[in-house]
Amino acid sequence: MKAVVSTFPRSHVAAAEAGAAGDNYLTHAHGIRSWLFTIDHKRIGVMYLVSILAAFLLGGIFAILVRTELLTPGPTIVSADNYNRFFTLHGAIMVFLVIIPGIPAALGNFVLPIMLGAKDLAFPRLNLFSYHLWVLGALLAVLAIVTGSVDTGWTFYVPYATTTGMGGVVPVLLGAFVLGFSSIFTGLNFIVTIHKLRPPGMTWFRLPLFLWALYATAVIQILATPVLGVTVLLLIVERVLGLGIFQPGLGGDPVLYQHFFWFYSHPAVYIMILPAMGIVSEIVSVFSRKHIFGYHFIAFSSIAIALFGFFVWGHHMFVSGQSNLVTTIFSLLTYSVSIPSAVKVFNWLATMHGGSISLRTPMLYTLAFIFIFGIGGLTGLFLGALAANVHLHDTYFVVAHFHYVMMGGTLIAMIAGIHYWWPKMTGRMYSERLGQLSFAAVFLGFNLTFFPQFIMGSHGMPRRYYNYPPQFEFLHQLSTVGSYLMTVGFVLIAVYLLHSLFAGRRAPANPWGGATLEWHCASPPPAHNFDEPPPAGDPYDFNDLEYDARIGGYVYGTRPVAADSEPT
Amino acid sequence: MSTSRPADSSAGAPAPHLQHHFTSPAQQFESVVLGMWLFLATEILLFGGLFCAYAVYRANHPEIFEYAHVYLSKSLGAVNTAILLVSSFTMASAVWAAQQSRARLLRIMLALTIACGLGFLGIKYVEYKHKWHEGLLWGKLYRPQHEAAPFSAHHAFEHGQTPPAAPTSAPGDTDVSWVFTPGDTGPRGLLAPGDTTPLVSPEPKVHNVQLFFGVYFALTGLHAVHVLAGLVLLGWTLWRAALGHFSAAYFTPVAMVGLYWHVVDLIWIYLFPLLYLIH
Amino acid sequence: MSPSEPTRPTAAHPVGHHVPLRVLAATLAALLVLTFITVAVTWFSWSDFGRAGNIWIALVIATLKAALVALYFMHLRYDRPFNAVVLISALLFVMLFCALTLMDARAYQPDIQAYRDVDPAHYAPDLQRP
Amino acid sequence: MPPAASTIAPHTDAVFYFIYTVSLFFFTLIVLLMAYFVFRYRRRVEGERGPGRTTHHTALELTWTAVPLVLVVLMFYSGFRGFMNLMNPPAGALDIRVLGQKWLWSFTYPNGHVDTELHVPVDTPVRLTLESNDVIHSFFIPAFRIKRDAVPGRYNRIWFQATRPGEYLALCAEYCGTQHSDMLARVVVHEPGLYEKWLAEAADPFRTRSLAEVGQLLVAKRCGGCHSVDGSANIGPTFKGIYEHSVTLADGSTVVADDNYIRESILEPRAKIVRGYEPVMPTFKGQLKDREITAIIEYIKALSDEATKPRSDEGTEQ
Ligand code: HEA
Ligand code: HEA
Ligand code: HEC
Ligand code: CUA
Ligand SMILES: [Cu+2]
Repeated sequence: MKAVVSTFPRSHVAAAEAGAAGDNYLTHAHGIRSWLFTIDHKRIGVMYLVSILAAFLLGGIFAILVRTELLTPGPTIVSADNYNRFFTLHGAIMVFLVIIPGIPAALGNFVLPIMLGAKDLAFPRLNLFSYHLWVLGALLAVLAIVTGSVDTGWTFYVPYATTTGMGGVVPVLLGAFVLGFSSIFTGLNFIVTIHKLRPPGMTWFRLPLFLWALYATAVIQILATPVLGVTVLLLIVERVLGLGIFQPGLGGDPVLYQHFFWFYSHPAVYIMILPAMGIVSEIVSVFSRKHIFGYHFIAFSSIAIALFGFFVWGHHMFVSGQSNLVTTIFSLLTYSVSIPSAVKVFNWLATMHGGSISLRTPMLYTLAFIFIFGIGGLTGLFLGALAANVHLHDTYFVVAHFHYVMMGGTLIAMIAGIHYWWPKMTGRMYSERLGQLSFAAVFLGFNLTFFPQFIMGSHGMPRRYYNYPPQFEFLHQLSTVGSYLMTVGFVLIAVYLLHSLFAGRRAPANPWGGATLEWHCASPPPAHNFDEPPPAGDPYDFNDLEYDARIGGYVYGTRPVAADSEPT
Repeated sequence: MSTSRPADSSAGAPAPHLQHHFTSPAQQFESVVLGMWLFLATEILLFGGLFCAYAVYRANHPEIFEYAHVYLSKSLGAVNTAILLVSSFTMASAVWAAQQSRARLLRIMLALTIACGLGFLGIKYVEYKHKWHEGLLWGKLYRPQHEAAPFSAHHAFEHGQTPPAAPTSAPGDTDVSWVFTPGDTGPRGLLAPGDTTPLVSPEPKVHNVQLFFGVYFALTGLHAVHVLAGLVLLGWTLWRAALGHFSAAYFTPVAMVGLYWHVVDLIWIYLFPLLYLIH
Repeated sequence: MSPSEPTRPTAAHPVGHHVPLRVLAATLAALLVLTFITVAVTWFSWSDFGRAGNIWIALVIATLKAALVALYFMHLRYDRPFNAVVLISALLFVMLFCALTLMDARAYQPDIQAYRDVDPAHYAPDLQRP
Repeated sequence: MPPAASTIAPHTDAVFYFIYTVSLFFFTLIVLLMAYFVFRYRRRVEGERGPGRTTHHTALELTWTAVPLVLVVLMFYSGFRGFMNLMNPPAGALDIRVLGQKWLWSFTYPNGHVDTELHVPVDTPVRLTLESNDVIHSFFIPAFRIKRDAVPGRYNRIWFQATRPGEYLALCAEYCGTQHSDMLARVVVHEPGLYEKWLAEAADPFRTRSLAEVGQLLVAKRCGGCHSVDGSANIGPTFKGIYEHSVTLADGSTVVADDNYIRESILEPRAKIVRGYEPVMPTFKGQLKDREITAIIEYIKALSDEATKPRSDEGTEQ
């Protein structure tokens, strides 16, 4: 990448600093209606964040119930039917309400236009609408819990889902449909914004990598989510009217349903992980104070993951009666995704090489991401190998795999992102010490929860089991204890973040020394972000940034760029 | 030419419909068009799922489709196709009229489009009603009346039989033996050792005809819902046109509703031969 | 198709492309003719190209018609090429989905057929009814 | 990995450990590098800069694209080899049909005998043909490293060859409802010669036992998951004391539980639903022979007799 010396005018920064004390997007308007019907992307992002964290709490409660039930084989606290309800709701809430919208809709909404130098997303009203759809989807999920709940697993396999007596199936499916459209509209908005609202000077290769990741994510959202829409519609019609396309009793084909489901749900896992990788790319570079290594490789690997992700859905169906030919093709293609993922991991490491690494909370979570996603991704390789998959499919090995990538990957990256942009969003600094403490609890608790599950799974402990052979009791208990430790960590995060809102130190415009455009406007940003589009430079060029101890943040210095510090 | 707005908004003054985060009307319009195309892409993928179900059943059970499609009326389908094509034309003309600030023509064209849409749904209603009476419905509700006569007797005559005899299908005749040693098929476990005669159903008859109607109703039903949504949008556009909102300076809603309507037409262009014209 | 002269965006007409009525009418005529042909070929037996042949011919004609609608009615011909990329990638992904699923469903069909052959009425609800 | 007891298992384990080794290598490499960089390049003063300046290195980047590529192709191939083996049974394998239904496995042997335990001879290829009566189940024997779904409306197949006599566990690995986790089956691998003996005996239990005794065996195997014999209610009503007693049905009417009613309950469970219970009982039509049904009725009758005159040995076993 060609080095671009930042041409950022000092006056602009000064204006941004001044803005901190004055009007910002939080104080711009008052009253509950000014939030619920706002079309400001920042407020919508904040509302998403609050709602998604609430959903995370709900999903987490179900997880804790699941884990507690598994303390002993046989009944512990609830009946088998309730256990089945709990893991279904846990999975469905975590996937559809938390992890898919998590980073794009909450953090992406907040920072995308600012990073781009735009005033808002292309369609602010559509953005609000997709938030309202999210709320409607969440309400439908709650309705499902009220009307008898669901016990199908988050995969809704036919014919179980068309025959189970539980009354919550249709509401939950409607919820998934609505949430799908919420996700589609977010993606659509992002693509149009990145295409059409880039200010002059913001070329494609000056886009921060987080935006490349969001762009790739949006492509998947557009191309895969509609298939989920039609799948759940068909499933509703199957259940209510007996359509007969999927139900064997009516001449249909249940394996066809699985194709439908996974054509969306596999690409969906890359909807989850790509934005997380984007966040990691930002944080690794900023907290190493070093230009990201291999910008182009990282940018294109996002696109590659998004595209390859469409070719592998059948790896969830290796033992389901999928034909040998197609099974083989899918196994081979599955591995194609791991190459761009590997590229990213190595590039992050190379970025750290020769940097100046600061272990602030966001960076700690980012390092944890690389550690945990490494394990999660590498265990994906076991699952992709046909013979191994036959043994490991639908065991706790899979459960551990996807928690390592979804919870340890995406969610940890989201927590990193929350900490990274928290000063920008709220204008406050949180307690660094408590941040590091809770990190320790989450990281240790996480590994204690899910690592034993790899062992159990490889020894043949199937998933979705209420009752289990006694030989697994010890490992299950370890896992449960780990989940309690992790809960302590999350509660601690919630406590100190909330505390910082009231008592935190005021945040400078640029506490970490980031060079992307959001650090150029005040913390919190003014209502319209920028009066005029800021000139865009290399988003990873930190040469001009100097630490100013008086404000506890970074400012653009006057130090001339030394000739020897020019990037190659 | 009775527009309430000046047809010409000079480039310098801020255009009345320009939102604050866009820099020019062209940028705004192009964004909206791109957004619409992305949305249309999702619509195509939404139907894509159903086309996949269609392809799977048609490929594996061509006999069901050949047997059952005669119960659809080819002529009604053809008329409906023509109606939709004409409506697409009137819609495109409506966009042109708006671009030319020809308000009266715009209203006429929108009204014609709506009329066509209603006509389409009317004919669909006739077809659905016939199926309902004959019990030719999907999966659970498939209860064919014995008298169920093919809608187009013409077709049956052509083939010289009523109803067409079902050809015994050879499903799964794809040969992948070059990759795999084919496993033997059938429930051999219950047969006496050495007995490899495949068990064949006694009378060759077309089974699972309800699958065709399941696919038919899913596809045309989802399409009809889209027509309905299009009509609501068209009504809204016509109303705004009557209020004189559109002119050469601002016609985005007309153009966007137009794009949507064309996609509805485009999908029908595939549905018609795939469902009605099997032969 | 007669060469069309779409007007480019100007100051007076800042946005969009104006496709003249003449072009639109010609497009309609072509579409109707193509529809007539698709229906007409089903009247004659010489136009029967077998199961696979017929469906491909139907698809080709339909695609031709769809292209006309997209290019002229939907202005794609004059529009930014990226919009065409969007449309085409949507179609490609539908094809991807159909192709792999179809390939699979074809290959495992014998397992379903074998099952049905044992007891044809079991999973054929139309045979179970009186 | 659990103890390996089939010819496939060593292959599967080899694939597993191959990927394990590669993964461990890369994981250790990544973590060590990460730890080293964090230590070596840690920031001592806020605002300080590190020594590194490189922003890319194409040759290096291509290397770490290509090396994993080669490795993953090897992984694919090793997995593929094992799978092809698993999907293509050798000629002359012993054929056993496996039926999954909520929440019970049943196995049909070549001579027509139906059992809820899988018995196989050691060192003999066995081909399983899987089917299901209701929802999708998945037949999983961890010790043999095999798993295959039983999908309603079609057949699926898998085969194995057991290498060590002994007892193993088969599980249901595809979620199928309330008792998914209890849908287990005993797998017995017999020493050479003993399998035939077992089969002959199991196929004709009537030769050595009384009717009620056979009934007791059958109830324990087939009905015990839902019906108790000690008077406690389960998923279905208890069998104790119902014989010739009147039963209230869901529609409020009553019937007497005589031979015909019990027979009908077994063959057409949906015909009459007992009040207070869900209509979840599967039909046993085609799975129980007439004589077996008679045996079950005989046993239920015996249970009722016990209920009236006190006896010391209650009929619960296992
Ligand atoms: C965020 C979500 C996420 C992500 C990113 C992934 C990533 C991957 N997943 Fe995972 N997966 C899930 C979520 C995810 N998965 C979920 C939710 C399920 C279960 C659903 C259910 O049934 O309920 C699942 C299930 C699942 C299965 C099916 C298991 C089964 O049920 O039988 C398979 C099989 O192939 C698989 C494979 C992979 C692979 C190969 C990757 C790859 O993309 C991983 C690539 C990453 C790396 C390879 C690591 C980084 C690279 C290095 C450290 C360098 C060294 C690399 C090499 C030498 C190659 N996954
Ligand atoms: C993103 C997705 C996600 C996340 C984050 C989690 C998180 C957790 N999951 Fe879950 N899980 C799934 C997705 C996820 N899971 C899916 C898809 C399934 C499959 C379901 C199926 O089979 O159908 C599954 C299944 C599953 C199982 C298997 C059940 C079975 O097969 O029988 C288990 C068992 O241990 C489990 C445990 C946990 C635990 C202990 C956590 C813990 O990490 C949770 C800890 C979180 C909390 C305790 C909440 C605390 C929150 C707050 C205090 C507020 C937060 C505020 C701030 C941070 C500011 N999960
Ligand atoms: C999946 C669980 C399940 C299994 C397995 C099962 N049943 Fe049942 N059975 C039920 C339920 C639930 C009812 C009550 C509802 C009904 O009448 O169908 C019932 C009812 C009955 C009745 C009527 C009882 C009464 O009190 O009137 C009889 C007799 C019976 N079952 C016999 C059997 C026999 C014999 C078997 C085994 C060969 C068996 N059942 C296996 C669930 C089961
Ligand atoms: Cu049967 Cu799970
Ligand atoms: Cu996947």
